[in-house]
Amino acid sequence: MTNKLKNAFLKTADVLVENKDYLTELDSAIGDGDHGINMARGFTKLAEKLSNNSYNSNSELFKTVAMTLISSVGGASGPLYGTAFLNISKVITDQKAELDNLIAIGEEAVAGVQKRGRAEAGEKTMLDTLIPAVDSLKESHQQGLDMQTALVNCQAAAKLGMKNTIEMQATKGRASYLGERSIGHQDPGATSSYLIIKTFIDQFA
Amino acid sequence: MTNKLKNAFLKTADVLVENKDYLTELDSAIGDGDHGINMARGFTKLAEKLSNNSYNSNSELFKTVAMTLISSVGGASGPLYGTAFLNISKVITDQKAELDNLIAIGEEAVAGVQKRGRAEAGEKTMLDTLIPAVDSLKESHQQGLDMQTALVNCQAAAKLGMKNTIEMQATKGRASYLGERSIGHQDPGATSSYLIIKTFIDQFA
Amino acid sequence: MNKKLINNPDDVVSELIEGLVLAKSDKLDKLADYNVVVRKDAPVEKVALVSGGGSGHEPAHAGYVGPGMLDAAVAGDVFTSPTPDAIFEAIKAVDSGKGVLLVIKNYTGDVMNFEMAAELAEAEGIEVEQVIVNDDVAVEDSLYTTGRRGVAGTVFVHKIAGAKAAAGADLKEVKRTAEKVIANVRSKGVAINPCRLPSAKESTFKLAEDEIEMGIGIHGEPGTERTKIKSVDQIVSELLSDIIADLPFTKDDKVALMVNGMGGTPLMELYIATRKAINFLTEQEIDVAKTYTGEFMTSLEMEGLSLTLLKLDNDLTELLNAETEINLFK
Amino acid sequence: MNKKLINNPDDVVSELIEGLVLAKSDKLDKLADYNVVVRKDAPVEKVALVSGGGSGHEPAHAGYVGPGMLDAAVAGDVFTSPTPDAIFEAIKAVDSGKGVLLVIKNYTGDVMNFEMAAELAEAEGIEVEQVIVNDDVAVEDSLYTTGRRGVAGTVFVHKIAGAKAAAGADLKEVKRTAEKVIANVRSKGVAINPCRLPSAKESTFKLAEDEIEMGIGIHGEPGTERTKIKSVDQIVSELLSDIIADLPFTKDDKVALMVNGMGGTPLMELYIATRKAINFLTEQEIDVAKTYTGEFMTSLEMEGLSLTLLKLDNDLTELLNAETEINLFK
Ligand SMILES: Nc1ncnc2c1ncn2[C@@H]1O[C@H](COP(=O)(O)OP(=O)(O)O)[C@@H](O)[C@H]1O
Ligand SMILES: Nc1ncnc2c1ncn2[C@@H]1O[C@H](COP(=O)(O)OP(=O)(O)O)[C@@H](O)[C@H]1O
Ligand SMILES: [Mg+2]
Ligand SMILES: [Mg+2]
Ligand SMILES: [Mg+2]
Ligand SMILES: [Mg+2]
Repeated sequence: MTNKLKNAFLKTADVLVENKDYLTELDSAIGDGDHGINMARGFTKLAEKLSNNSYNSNSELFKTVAMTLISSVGGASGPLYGTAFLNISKVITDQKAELDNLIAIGEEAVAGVQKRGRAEAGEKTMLDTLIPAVDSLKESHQQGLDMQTALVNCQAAAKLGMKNTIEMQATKGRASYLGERSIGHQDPGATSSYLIIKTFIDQFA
Repeated sequence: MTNKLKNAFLKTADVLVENKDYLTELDSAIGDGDHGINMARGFTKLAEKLSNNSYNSNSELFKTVAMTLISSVGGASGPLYGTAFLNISKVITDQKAELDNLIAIGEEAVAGVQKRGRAEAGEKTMLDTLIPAVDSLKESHQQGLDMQTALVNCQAAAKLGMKNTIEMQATKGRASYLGERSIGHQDPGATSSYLIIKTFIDQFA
Repeated sequence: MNKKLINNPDDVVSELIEGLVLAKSDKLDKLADYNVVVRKDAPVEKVALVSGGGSGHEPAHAGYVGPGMLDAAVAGDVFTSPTPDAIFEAIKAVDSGKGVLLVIKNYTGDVMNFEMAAELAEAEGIEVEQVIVNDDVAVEDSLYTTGRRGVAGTVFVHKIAGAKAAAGADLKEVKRTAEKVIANVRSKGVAINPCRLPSAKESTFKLAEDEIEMGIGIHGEPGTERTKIKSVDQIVSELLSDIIADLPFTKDDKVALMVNGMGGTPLMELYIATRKAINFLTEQEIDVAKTYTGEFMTSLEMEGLSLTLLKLDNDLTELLNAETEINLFK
Repeated sequence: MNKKLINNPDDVVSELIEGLVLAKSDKLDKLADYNVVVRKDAPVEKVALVSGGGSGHEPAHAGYVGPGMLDAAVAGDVFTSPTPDAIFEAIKAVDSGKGVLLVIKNYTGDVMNFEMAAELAEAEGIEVEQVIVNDDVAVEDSLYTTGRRGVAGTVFVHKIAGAKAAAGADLKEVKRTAEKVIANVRSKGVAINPCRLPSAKESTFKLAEDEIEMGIGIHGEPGTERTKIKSVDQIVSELLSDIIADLPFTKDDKVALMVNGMGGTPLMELYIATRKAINFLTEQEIDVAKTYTGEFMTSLEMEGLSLTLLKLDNDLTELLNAETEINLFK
């Protein structure tokens, strides 16, 4: 399992590098134009690190991911993703994932981002992808859906969350300096969060 | 006569201002792109000065022209034209101009430029307009031509001199920094000299 | 894609830091493996000042490391906050036991990364305080948002808090002094031509041949208003009006003025802007006690300028004029 | 037509001079009716140094007026030598009876205008000497031509001859010192983007998106070679090779290095160039005793840089390090 997760991170690195220009373009419109560069730099570092090492537990893997991203992404997204993965490393086990512990993991990730960034849903940030994704898992769980369907629904919810940032006015992060003029643009961090979620789910669903 | 000469200077000012961009363009190719600006600035100052004053003698007029150009043109062309006109002020009288005293005036002008700039014919400077112009007057005088014909010939000689600078390699002034690459471009100072001579002759011929 | 005098875009930060340290090898050191510049004689027996942020703002911040100003500067990637590990190394390198003040520009990324570094340092028993500079009046101030950006006014914090620390004040006093500067400093900028990140293909924004943007940030962040180009006198008057109204600065106030070039602006234009700024302030009967004209907080090769006013009292004046070895900001 | 932060193009010189003097009104004066900046305490009882030239090279030359460097600077129109009357006024304002040294960059216009001013001054009984700086190795040297251009090396002449004059040397000695600097200083520059005169519609030259020009002058004069853009390390190596070969500078020489921005070049790039320059010289076993990185002799908003080497002996080293109030060149 740890190995499968490691491969999912490697795949995510590829996806983020492929989307470097796209994320940078989104960030140019309402930020400082470096989000793609930051994510590509951090995940390239991460891929290097993971390729050269093996990990005995999921927790160890996620801790490495967290520390590597923290010390190489920089900007706002570095500490946020870093703290999210660090929080995950504290709760993830090596048992086969069930919907309920997937939800716990998602909640920890969101809690990490919120602790660090002090933002709420609706402020046009990565949280607007992450929170709907976790909410979707919870709903699937309540409705007793199977894992496969839950993941598909989760991916769709993340995508919708990302798209919804277009109409939001940013009140956190660099885009908030724009006030109303931030409306009409998709948030770069919400987009990278969607790409990460999508890639992981594609690997497992 | 002094008044007619004054008007010729006013007319020259118009011509140089009209040719500001052209002279600047020539200077951009082999110099620093300011010759038109320098000449326009100086002659605009001169026109102001002349318009507001009257002069009792040609000598007084030329002295004013010299001092005004010296203190407002700047660059290489300022001291050169200034010294030329200053030299003229020392020899010009108020008698009706004959070919022989026109030649004396031209020789003084050339001597002034040469004293200041230490250049010879063929170095791709204003001298390559001025020297052929004076030589032409001398030739006309030797051949016993009338004033009118002499002036027409002089204008043509000045123009040819100017054109001949295209094929010359500059060894004086800013264009000399280009070495061989100065070949193929018409010298800006030779061009302003032609414009001055042409305008004066047009007024009197 | 505008030309740059660089090598590999990925190496610009490490190479610029190397160049800076090589040029002053008798005064500065670079920490191995980190883009961190420290005083060669660190740690000095006094409260230490650490600042930093994304690169691309040269001479900020590494150019301000030296006696009388910073003890260390941490350089992130271009326009990207440095990471906590690098900041933590800087803190460890300069702490003499008297504590460390972090001077942070108010960007979410900077605040979070410095905060994480502070947590790491505190866990090792180092006393750390932080101040957050937010001088850009182009951004609306609100409790519910990220607040204002930190821009060129940061350099006044370096200078004045640096002087306070050099004078032997303790960490709380140095922090209080820094906060006093922050409370009294305001800036606003304009761009006439954009900048391009070394690793990006296009400039971060575009301006038409006759367009300028008022209220621009120092990372190519969009400003508040796009207009046709105007005379610099008009631009300076508008920027100063907004700055003055904000604090507000009033008649008989004594101020320090900074006319800051954004990286691509020739000094000729900065001097012309300085002329209008001083004349404008003098007309308002605001006393310009000291003027800084030059490049202090740039934005790569962006063309434009920012104006900063710092309201001075006797205390701040004395600290501003205190001795420093940083020729850039004497 | 690139944008500029100016008012009327005709006023740029008078306004920049005004701005500069307003910003340092305790130290500088402007002569009424002339774009001449003089030390406020002029004439000082010592040999006076006067320099100047066309404008557009800021901070040169007015930025170097002050104790330890120049006594007066005369600013001509943009890229145009000042006129003899203005230079003459400057000479009169600073002469204390001990004579005046004119520091002239080798351009026909400058040489002629300064020469006419010297004639006027001598006619009034003022002792005047002149030195002509010609440090640009991009131009071939020949007795039969105008010779080489004076570029950024001129600032070393201001500093060192200024220190000599401040130390009380007489006019002949100050002149000899200036000539020693001129004999030992060499420069070469590169442009990656051109500049435009404020009153012109087009830039003085054009470079394609991937083109640079080596050996460029400081007035947009064409250089020696147009090539595709290269890495800055490559560019710095080529410039230094030409400079070193010229004097020549050799193993174990001690030098001062100047990395000079042309006006539009961001400091980031100058620091990166500094790194390579120092490494290159160190490889050649040339000892870089002092490094100056910044904008010292610009060319409006031109993007590019020049490198200058000055070969030092003990005498020149001491004068270079002598006290000056000019923070720009400490
Ligand atoms: N306080 C915050 N909480 C959650 N996400 C945030 C916060 N601030 C910024 N972000 C996210 O970070 C993204 C920007 O990341 P990035 O461009 O890498 O950093 P920076 O803004 O420092 O340049 C934004 O698009 C947004 O999604
Ligand atoms: N030594 C010289 N003798 C005669 N004419 C000269 C000399 N040097 C330069 N010139 C003339 O001056 C012209 C350039 O004038 P201008 O552009 O106004 O001055 P600058 O070269 O200082 O910018 C040249 O085209 C040339 O004709
Ligand atoms: Mg960003
Ligand atoms: Mg010219
Ligand atoms: Mg950023
Ligand atoms: Mg000129």
